[in-house]
Amino acid sequence: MKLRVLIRLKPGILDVQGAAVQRALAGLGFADLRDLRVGKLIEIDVDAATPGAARQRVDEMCRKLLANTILEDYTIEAIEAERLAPR
Amino acid sequence: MKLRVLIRLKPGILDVQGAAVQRALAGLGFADLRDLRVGKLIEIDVDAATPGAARQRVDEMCRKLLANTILEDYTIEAIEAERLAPR
Amino acid sequence: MAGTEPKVTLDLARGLGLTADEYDRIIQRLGREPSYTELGLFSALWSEHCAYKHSRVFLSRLPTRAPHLLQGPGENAGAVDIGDGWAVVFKMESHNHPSFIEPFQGAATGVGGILRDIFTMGARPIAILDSLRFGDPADAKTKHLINGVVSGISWYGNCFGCPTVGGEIAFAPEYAGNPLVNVMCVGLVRADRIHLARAEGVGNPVFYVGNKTGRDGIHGATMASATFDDEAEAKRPTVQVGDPFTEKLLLEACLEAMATGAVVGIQDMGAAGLACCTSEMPARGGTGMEVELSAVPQREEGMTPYELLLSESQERMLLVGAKGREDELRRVFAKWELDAVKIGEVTGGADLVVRHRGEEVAHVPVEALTDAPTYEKSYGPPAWLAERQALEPLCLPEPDDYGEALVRLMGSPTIASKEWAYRQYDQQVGTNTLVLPGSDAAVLRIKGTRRAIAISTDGSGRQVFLDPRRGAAMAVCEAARNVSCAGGRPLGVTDCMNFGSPERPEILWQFAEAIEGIAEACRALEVPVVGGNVSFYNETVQAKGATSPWDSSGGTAILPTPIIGVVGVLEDASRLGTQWFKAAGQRIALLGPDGVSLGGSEYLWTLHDRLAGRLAPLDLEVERRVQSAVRAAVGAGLVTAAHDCAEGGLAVTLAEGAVTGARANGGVGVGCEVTVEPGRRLDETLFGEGPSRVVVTVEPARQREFEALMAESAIPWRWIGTTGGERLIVHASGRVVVDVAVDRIEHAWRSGFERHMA
Amino acid sequence: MRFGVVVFPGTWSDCDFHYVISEVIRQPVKYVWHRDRNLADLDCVVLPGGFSYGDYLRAGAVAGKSPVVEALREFVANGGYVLGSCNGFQILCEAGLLPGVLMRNECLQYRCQSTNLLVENVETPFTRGLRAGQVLTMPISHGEGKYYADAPTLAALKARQGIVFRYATVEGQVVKAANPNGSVENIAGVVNETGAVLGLMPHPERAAETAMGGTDGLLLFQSLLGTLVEDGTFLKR
Ligand SMILES: Nc1ncnc2c1ncn2[C@@H]1O[C@H](COP(=O)(O)OP(=O)(O)O)[C@@H](O)[C@H]1O
Ligand SMILES: [Mg+2]
Repeated sequence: MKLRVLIRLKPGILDVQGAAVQRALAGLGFADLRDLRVGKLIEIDVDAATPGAARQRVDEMCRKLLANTILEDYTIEAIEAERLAPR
Repeated sequence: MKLRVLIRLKPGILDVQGAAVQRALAGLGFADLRDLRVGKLIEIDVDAATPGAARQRVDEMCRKLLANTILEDYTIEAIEAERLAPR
Repeated sequence: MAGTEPKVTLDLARGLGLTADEYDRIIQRLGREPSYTELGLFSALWSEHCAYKHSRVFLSRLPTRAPHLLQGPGENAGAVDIGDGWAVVFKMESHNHPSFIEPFQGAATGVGGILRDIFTMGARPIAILDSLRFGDPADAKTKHLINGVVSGISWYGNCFGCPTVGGEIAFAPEYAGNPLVNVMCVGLVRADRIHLARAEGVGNPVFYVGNKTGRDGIHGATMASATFDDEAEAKRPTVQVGDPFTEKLLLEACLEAMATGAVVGIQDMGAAGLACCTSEMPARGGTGMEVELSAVPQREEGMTPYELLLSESQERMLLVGAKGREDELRRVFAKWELDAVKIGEVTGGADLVVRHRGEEVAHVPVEALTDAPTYEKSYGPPAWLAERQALEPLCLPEPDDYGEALVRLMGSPTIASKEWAYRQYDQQVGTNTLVLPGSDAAVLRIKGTRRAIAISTDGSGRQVFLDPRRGAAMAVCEAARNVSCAGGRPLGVTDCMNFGSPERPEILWQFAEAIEGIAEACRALEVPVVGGNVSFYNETVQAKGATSPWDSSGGTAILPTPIIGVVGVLEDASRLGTQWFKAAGQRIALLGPDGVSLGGSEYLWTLHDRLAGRLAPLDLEVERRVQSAVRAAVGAGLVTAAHDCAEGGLAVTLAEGAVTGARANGGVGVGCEVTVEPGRRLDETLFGEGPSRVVVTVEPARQREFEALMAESAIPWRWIGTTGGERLIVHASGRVVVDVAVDRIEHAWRSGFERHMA
Repeated sequence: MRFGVVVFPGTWSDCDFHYVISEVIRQPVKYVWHRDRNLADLDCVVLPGGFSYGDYLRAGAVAGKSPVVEALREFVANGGYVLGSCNGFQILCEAGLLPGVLMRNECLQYRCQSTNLLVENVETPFTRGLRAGQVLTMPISHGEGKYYADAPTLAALKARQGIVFRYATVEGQVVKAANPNGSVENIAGVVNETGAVLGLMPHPERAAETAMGGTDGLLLFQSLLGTLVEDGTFLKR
């Protein structure tokens, strides 16, 4: 079962990376850029009987390790058609 | 117009960080984890007349700066309902 | 705006950490009830963290005068003259609480904060040292903390571009729930170009420079003044995130702005942010200040005056410029792509007036804010101390095998190599580092002169626990001795006082005694204290019902831990001392007295699991003479190595001499063979710890000269053996008591800490 | 020989290079601001170490698009030399002036340590004074120094002798244990097709004085000067 975790900084936490990238893009002439934030993408393939069970496991992984919940929020999405890129 | 860029290492490139995270999760008892890869998530708000135009601008940003195509592949997705988290 | 603000009441004041008396005092000073914003100002500025309420009376005891002192306590950092027109600015600070909550960002922003303290003085930071204390590294949670803290320091220091050249890491269970992250920074500045944090010159513009303000760390200062408890989670402010890149720009921009001569005064926005700067700067300058908060660059929408004043967003400075030169300043900051916005003016009054969109939200005499109440609570020694001291270590069994005991000690995480940490730190950027981490003190050259500086940090919580006064004095002596072993003449001390809650009499007693010990040692060694930091409330409140073995109040304080940083100068950078044996066939001497003790020693902890006993005697006059003898010997090029005897006693000192040079010597250690004096039990002789002792090695050809110098120095000393071979061999009373391969010792030492982190 | 040391926001080895060039090898040198495009009065441009733009996106990515780096193409076409060390190497790769890319160290940690470099190509202006097979000692200090190039690029690089330095043991053995960051085939430094652009992760400027622990880094400068000094003082060893 393939899922995808999107990890973002909590609202209010300074996005050091995003601010720098935004400045850089503006410098490259992207005047139409309004906002940019950088987060993490984690793609996971987990053994589970049902989509619900898979999601629950991944949620556990997020709480235990993947997300730093002091700084970050996360959302979990199913990856349907797409395949995980082979290593 | 809000879009999201997902940046992943190309297939065939060793994802050292992903492997380390996978090991750590295995150590925490996640025996059901089959595969895990780490990538980047960039959420962008861009001024554009049409969704197509927005996507094209973001694609340009990716080629010019956001992704290094020697290493990375990227996909661009529209963010519909969701709002960009305020900085 | 005002409509949404909470009503000011005593309860609200209490919730912000003020006492009923303090609240009354505020009303008295103002002659009215404070507004919500004003209450916020008072709560931050009168917090322990900003106001040193419980410590101020004690700190005044520290000696702060010396002919070479350029700036003592009271500014962002202290400064001493090192000759040739140069000064060094230095200071140490703690970031213990934030590092426990978020180890990576907590430690990173700790580095950021101390760097700003240095460059606001006009000095370019040239060295960072980190002094860390954790619980058992074998514990998973602790390992996570160590990893986070070390990588946070590494990230911030490396990205900013200041080398981390030294520090220490020690472990004890008492730090498990409250690790210590103390960071020292040293900067270099022309002696006549030091900038101060003063708002002077009525009508001068006040600029805000650096990163935008968000809701980060509001009430960080009050948090640092609270004990960790179950509610810590709930009270957690938005965590501050470090931005070393912006800090680097801020450094370059500030130094460039200062070089124009248009900067009148400057202070970094640290704890309590804008509130602190806008009251302390005019207070120092004898002026007032008016600011308009809506001009402050903001990262978030709808920030209230209260939030804008108390935000602890990082990488920001408040700068008072010279009137008429605003554009010059703006140009410099624009070049470095930084916000520089005029938010107010220096005024002739003595009040801080804060407006928000034109409306006055605070109007307070600056002196009322900076003149917080001080307390002189009663204190006394804890009841359990006598019992701890009474244990006689010599009633414990001797080791069967002294060689094995030595190997175990060398592998104890506290003594073992910390290369795992410092190889993650850039140690050389700036190309000044003559002695890298791995010797008693780091040495950095001063380009353009023949001089160098030596820097070391030290502090033994165990020793201070057993005898706060002597233990703290010993910490000063050890840090200074490390500097002397490198050939440096100590010029100044900075201290970071990490203790439990000062509201408990026994903790306050530890603190008061430790201050007294530091003061005595500094006077004897003739080094002033140029500044420092007090971190109280380093405690973990345990689950209800559980009490620690030595405290009836239900809380566990850390070991009382003053960390001492010493900076010294070498007149000739080419004459410096390092701790490792250089070659075979050199004579080994032990300088200093015989007085050692197993009380509070690493040996007693590692082999017997005890923290007990009494410390060795400390004779400050002997300490002073030993240090000056070592400096003379290093300065004359008479010794090829000089190594301070610290944790683990004489045996560990020799073993370190044998193995720590492997990196510099091209991969091989140098063994030794020594004979120790009978007279004490062997474990005490080999592993007992005591002050004022140094091991040196001397080329046989220089032996006579060395002996003459020692005779002149009037210190106790003797030859104890010779370097060489691939083993470490100790004779006592006619038999061999230790005979271990250097390889084995080295392996234990290299892996003792690192194996836990793998 | 006239040197220029480029300063990006976040650069920190600029002063160290400046010091070595002016005080140790005693050549004229000036700082070049990242927005400058005019390099006409220079013979060699140095891209120093540091964290340009914080390296917050990818190391060297933003700096790789800067005006000064754009100007390097013409500068090189006109016969100029470029030395990129550490962040400078990352920038040259990101800008496409050198092949490949530098990824996060395999140990996932920053590394500051001494390394030994096997010299493989002595036909570049920077290594002309060296012997093939010589081993140099220079420190590294980086978090993203793992060199990567795909198989065709790597083959092409090898075919044209583009690999200049590899991490090795003191004896010159190219083995995994001597590789501090996981670089493919232990690659520590590469040159472009003409040999005029050298990128390496180690810091030659930190190995240019005995007091700093060694002078092997100086050899690169001495080689370079040798190619231009006309009075014959430069001799191949
Ligand atoms: N956290 C650290 N950061 C940098 N250097 C460190 C750190 N911990 C230890 N070191 C270095 O390792 C060496 C040995 O440390 P330590 O055993 O504490 O020495 P000492 O007892 O002489 O103070 C010193 O050079 C010290 O600077
Ligand atoms: Mg020491």
